[in-house]
Amino acid sequence: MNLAKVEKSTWIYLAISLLLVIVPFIVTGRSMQFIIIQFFIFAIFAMSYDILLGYTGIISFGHVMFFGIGAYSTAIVMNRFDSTILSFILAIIIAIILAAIVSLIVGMLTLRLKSHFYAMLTLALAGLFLVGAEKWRSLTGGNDGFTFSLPEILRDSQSLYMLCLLSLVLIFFGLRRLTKSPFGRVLMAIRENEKRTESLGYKIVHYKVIASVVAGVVASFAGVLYSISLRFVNTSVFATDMTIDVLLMTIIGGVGTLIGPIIGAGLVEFAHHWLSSLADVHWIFERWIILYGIVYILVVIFFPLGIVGTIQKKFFNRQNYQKKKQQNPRRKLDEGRKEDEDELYRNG
Amino acid sequence: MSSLLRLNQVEAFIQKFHILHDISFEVPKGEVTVLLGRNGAGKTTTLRTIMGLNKVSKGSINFQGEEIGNLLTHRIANKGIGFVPEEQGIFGELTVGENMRVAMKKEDEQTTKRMEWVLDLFPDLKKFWKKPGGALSGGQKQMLAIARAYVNENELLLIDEPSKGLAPIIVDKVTESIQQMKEQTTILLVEQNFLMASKIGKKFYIIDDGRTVHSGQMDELKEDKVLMKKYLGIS
Amino acid sequence: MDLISTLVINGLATGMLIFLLAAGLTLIFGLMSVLNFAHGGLFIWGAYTGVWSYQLSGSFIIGIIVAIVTGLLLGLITEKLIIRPVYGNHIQQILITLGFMLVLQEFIKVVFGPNQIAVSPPAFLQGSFYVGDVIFIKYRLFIIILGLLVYFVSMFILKRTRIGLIVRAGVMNKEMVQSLGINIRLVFMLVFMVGAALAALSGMLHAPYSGVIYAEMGLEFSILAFIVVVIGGMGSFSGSLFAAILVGIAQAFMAYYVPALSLAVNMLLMTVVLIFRPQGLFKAKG
Amino acid sequence: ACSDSDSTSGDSEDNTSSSNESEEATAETGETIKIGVLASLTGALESYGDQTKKGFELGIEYATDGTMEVAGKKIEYIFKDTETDPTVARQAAISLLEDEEVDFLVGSSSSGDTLAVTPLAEEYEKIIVVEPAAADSITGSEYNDYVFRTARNSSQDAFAAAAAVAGEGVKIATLAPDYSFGHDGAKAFISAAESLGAELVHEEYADQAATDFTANIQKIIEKKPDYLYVVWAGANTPWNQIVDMKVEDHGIKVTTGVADIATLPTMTALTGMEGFTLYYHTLPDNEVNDWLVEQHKSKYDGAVPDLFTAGGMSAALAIVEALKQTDGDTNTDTLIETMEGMSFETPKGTMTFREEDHQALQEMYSVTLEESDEFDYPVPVLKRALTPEETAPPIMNQ
Amino acid sequence: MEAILETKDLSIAFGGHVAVNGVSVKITEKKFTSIIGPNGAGKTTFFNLLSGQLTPTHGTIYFKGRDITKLSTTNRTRLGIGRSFQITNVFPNLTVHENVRLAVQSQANVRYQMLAHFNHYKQFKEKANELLELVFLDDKANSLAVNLAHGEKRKLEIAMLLALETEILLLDEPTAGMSLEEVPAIIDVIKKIKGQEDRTIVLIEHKMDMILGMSDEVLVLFHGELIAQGTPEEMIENETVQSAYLGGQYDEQLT
Ligand SMILES: Nc1ncnc2c1ncn2[C@@H]1O[C@H](COP(=O)(O)OP(=O)(O)OP(=O)(O)O)[C@@H](O)[C@H]1O
Ligand SMILES: Nc1ncnc2c1ncn2[C@@H]1O[C@H](COP(=O)(O)OP(=O)(O)OP(=O)(O)O)[C@@H](O)[C@H]1O
Ligand SMILES: [Mg+2]
Ligand SMILES: [Mg+2]
Repeated sequence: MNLAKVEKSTWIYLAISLLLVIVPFIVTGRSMQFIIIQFFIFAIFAMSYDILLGYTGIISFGHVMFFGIGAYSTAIVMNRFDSTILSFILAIIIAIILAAIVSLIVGMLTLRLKSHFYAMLTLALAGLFLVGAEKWRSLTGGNDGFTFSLPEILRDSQSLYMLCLLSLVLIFFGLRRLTKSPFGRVLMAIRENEKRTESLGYKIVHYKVIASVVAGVVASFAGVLYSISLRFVNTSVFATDMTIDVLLMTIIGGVGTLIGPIIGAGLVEFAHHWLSSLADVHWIFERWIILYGIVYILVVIFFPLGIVGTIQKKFFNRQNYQKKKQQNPRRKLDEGRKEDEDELYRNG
Repeated sequence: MSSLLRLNQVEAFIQKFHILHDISFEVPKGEVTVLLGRNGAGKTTTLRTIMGLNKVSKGSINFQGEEIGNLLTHRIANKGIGFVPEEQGIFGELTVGENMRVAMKKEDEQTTKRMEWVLDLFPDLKKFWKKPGGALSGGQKQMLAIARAYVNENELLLIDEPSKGLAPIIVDKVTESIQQMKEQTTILLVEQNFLMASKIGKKFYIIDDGRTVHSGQMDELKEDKVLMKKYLGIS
Repeated sequence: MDLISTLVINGLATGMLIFLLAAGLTLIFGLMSVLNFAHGGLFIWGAYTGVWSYQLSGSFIIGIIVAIVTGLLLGLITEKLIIRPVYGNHIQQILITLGFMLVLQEFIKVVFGPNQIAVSPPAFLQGSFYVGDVIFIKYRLFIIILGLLVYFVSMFILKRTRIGLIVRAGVMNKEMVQSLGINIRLVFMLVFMVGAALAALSGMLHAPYSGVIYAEMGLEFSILAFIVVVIGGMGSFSGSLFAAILVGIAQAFMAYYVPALSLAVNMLLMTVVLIFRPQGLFKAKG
Repeated sequence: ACSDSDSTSGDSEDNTSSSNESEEATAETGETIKIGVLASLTGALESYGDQTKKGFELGIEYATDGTMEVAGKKIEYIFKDTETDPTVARQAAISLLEDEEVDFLVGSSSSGDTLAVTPLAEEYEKIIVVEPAAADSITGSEYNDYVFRTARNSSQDAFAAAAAVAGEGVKIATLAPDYSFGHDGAKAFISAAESLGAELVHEEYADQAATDFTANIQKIIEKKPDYLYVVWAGANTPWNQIVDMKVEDHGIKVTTGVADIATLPTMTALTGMEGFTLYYHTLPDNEVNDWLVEQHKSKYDGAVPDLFTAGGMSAALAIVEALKQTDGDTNTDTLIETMEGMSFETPKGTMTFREEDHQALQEMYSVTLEESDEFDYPVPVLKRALTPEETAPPIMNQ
Repeated sequence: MEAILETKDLSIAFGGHVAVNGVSVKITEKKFTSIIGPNGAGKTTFFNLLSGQLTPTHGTIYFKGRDITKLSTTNRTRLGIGRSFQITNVFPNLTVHENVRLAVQSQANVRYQMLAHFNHYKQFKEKANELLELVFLDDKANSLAVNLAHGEKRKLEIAMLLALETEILLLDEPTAGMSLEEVPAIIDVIKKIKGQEDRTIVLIEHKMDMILGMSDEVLVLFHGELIAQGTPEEMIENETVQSAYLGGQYDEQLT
């Protein structure tokens, strides 16, 4: 690989990753580490959602089913087998294979539907998984759930931190490459205009199914990490609330940006923690959920594109503006006017 | 003849961009007045501004002696101004009939009569009465858009490029219908089809870069090759 | 036979309750294409304010009126503050209405306290009677009647007046509708308010039916309402009625014959409907 | 107002003074015992969390005679909100164990939250006193040595119910929500009732979110049992419909557990019913309860303590009693040894932690729901106190 | 001459309405065929049938003698049938360059490559730039497609179509709504392609001067039926065409 060709942003992301490696040596409190670990896990989950929502334009209300599959696979395997690294690897493999199979079937069954309907259908399917987990009590322990043990190394907060960070970084770069690959570009085209993509000679259902399998597998992996971070699982891993949370993280961060969902996950995790810990400052913080709700409302009104989306748009505009100034020799209308016009179209 | 509509030094913005700089013209009652100008000159924006779909930032728009410059769109429409927009504005999921029903302000005898007249003019619409507007062919949509404006009793009609995408024979029909229509209603027309415009228009204004730069009688313009080249790109 | 009649009647009542909630959603989601997740919030506010005034005044009718007024007012506020900036953008609608849902739900606890509140039907609707071996619960009959009333009134307004068309047209092209001389903002606001009032009304009616109200019930029921609207075909009132009754009766029968599946029956119904008839039962192919 | 994570020994007026005293005492020994309490202070189970919190505070006050000290050590307690979310519960528990270095955990309002936390007790080798989560598995299949439970478990409820109604040849049916809580409860009831000679004619499980129970009730009516035992928790109650379906007219007696005060109004229709409860403020006649009722009333605008107020208090009493016996020693092994088999006085009478599974055995009360002059809803009236032995659940952690 | 595309008794009905009715035509390879007909005659629908957007109620379509009636849009595009749309139909929030690049990528058969960066394929970039130059859009390469003026979007459509390098180009009113001064540019582009003599072009237009100037053959659709077929000159003289389509206008238009 030619180093000079690597994008500048890659270096920035790598530098941030390195910083994050140092964090657990500074923040040694395990409870803070736990919050950061949750942030990593939900960042992975949110990125997987972004592949669907942001890059392919699919709204799913049932994404949590893959997360749950990952969580339960791990918990059940670790509960039934010895708590060794080997069974952990087995758990991951099972989680991924199951998620891939389920997302493939779900995708092939449902991705031909129009957006609303697809969303509702996935909601229903995730609901069925939830019911399944509640009813199949011999396997899942019902809604109370069950605990399980882990090999020593995974119980250690620092090594768990590193594992989650490493997963996050690898998955981030992996997905980023995916979105910038020719395949990823077609996904974006599908998001923009399905029919047109089809008439360019792409089979959109294939793309959607592949995208949903990728998203499903990544979500399942997030579920694996989630259950080992809790060493416990119950039916809440299939709850619609979880989909809603991850949806909000993605939107707040900015859909279709990949880094946005990570930031969104961080914000939601920390805001949640922070707001609920302010309870003795003022009674309103006891009802922190109200503030939480207000934050969502304000984000939509003031940052409709999400945080990263808004920043990118500003940046993109400026960049383009400068480019315009240099080029464009044949121009019929007078300069100033045209400038306005371009600007104006972009905002329109 | 008194003028029904008078624009005086109208300026308008779209978001923060100055699109109309100085538009001034008069539409005399009972005539067809034509706005001409090249692509992007501001013709559509002018019509939209009259309709209240764009804000007037300066200047005045006077309709029947009354300032309508900053009224809300539906108020303006209810003063008796009909509008056929450039992009047709068909309600795709409503049937042709429902499109017409949304447009009809009253259901009295007059309106029924007018409806019959319109359907005679465009029999295709009658044929596809129950078809969703979105499933119409390009030209049929254009007819529907015109029909919706014809069905109400209006003082003034603003029509933006009615001939776009129409078969020559339909263009004839539309031309003829406008000629019939102008007996009762004043018309302000934007048209790229010069042939059609010159047939029905009496007075014209040329808009360039958001300014009314020239005006005159349509008959004279036909002869004035220089002017046509300069503002309309026709040689 | 008696068993079946009992199941059908009770399923019907459940269905009507779902319909009342779905009716508001059909207006808002089906006609205006607004994904309003705060619908459940309007539902609980209707229930709480209605029950509060019902218990204070002792009059059930006053309770219903207060619920409706609450619905109208909240609808007004919701439309102006929350929905207006996001017409036409589903993703933003989801986020903003979910946020508002959280606010509405949590605010209930601030105003009315966190405990559940027990509600019983007014005296004249209490109890049940037998006709042959079939049991009729008075309050349920009342709900069935009220549901039908709402259905016919709404159908009349939508079919006999232009309003339904105008709303749908307004969603497709707001400017054009305005250019036709219609104050679409006002129309949208009114429709939204009516939808909200229906939600609030159904909350109030639901209270004596389930015997108790609690802040979290909003979201649960609004998901059910969404399902019903989808099964019926978005924007179709008759579709919603049919789907709601279908779900109600299916639940009753499932609870009797295959209890394990009764929780899943609405999901299963929707899955089947969407796979075989994606546009919903009562809608022509779009 | 209640607030989470307030590190309290001076949360309210009257123990501010006591904590001032204790500060001096602390200065002498220089040691504090910290207790972390996990409860649902917001979210769906918020009212339970609130009860636990109030009860716990009063419990410490009572056990230390207002000194907030035991064996010369100051007691400090910290509440954390679990939001009824296992992730948050675990995070809160870690923060209590790590950042606050608590000596005990208490909690939590939901069984799921509790199960997410009990492994941490084992890992950090700290005792967790489970209150008020009721799932059998906490002291059963998911048991570890650090778990002690002052709350009753589902089986105890069932045994109490069985003791109240079952007998030779009595036909019974059950109606329960279709999830772990319901299944645990129904199963335990059935085995307890059968051991008393009753005959099970039907087991019915209804969707936990159901609002229409007519089909379920219809089925039960058809099976003609003598008693219908209903296990129910959650806001959607079947009571009205049971009455509307005229179950009693078919000669079926309904029985159930009476839960917290907020649910009593929903049971108006069941007035006259025989059932059981684990606490109602008028029921247990003992010194501790008298104190609790009086203090609670004076502190909270005349409101009486509820189900889990007594529970929260019991948890506090258990901890203080253990500390008294170890003379303030917080060594976990010593504590476990002490607490196994330990008896302590609570508002619900004498409780004893069973050695095998650390489940506290406790009195339960067989009651009748009767109209009251004071309230517009029925209240439980004591028929008979069931001894701890009578309601002792099977040991399930082997 | 070879018929590259042939339809036999092609029909489609929407509900009761037959939009295309028993049309049998042969479209000759490397020639320029125009389709005219009144509004609603079924021209666009006919295109939709050829390109696979719609499936006929009956009848067959042959491409180079092979029956393609049941093939999907995608597969037909891959075989070599490309089309532009009457309503502008591009990817609004992607850049102009990206719009074209996607078409180039499809043509080059790079579809499921997930691991390489798209910039890795330099040739696509260059090809896209060439095409943009061809349609005079090179200076807009980095604007988002939404921001283009109407006429520019039409040009972009054509560039995307060309990128597919299909043997057949189906053009549906490429100049509709374009101002008088922009039309010649589009005509130039089409003429240029025609000049290369390696494509079969089928054009729907209402502008008679365009039809007359470029067509080798003209098909006339009326009420879904093919009522006439011949050279442009023959068609202009055809009485049915005059009365059903041109009306009185055509002679004026020609002057
Ligand atoms: N929504 C919009 N956003 C940004 N700019 C716009 C918008 N609408 C119009 N413009 C700009 O305003 C100017 C005037 O446009 P207008 O549509 O009025 O022109 P026109 O004379 O009707 O042209 P045409 O003949 O193409 O219809 C154009 O330069 C166009 O770029
Ligand atoms: N999806 C559809 N559903 C129902 N009817 C349709 C559909 N598409 C087209 N039609 C009908 O088929 C007929 C032919 O339409 P088409 O669009 O092919 O006409 P056209 O010849 O392209 O006309 P124009 O020149 O106006 O574009 C019209 O009457 C139209 O209403
Ligand atoms: Mg225009
Ligand atoms: Mg067409």
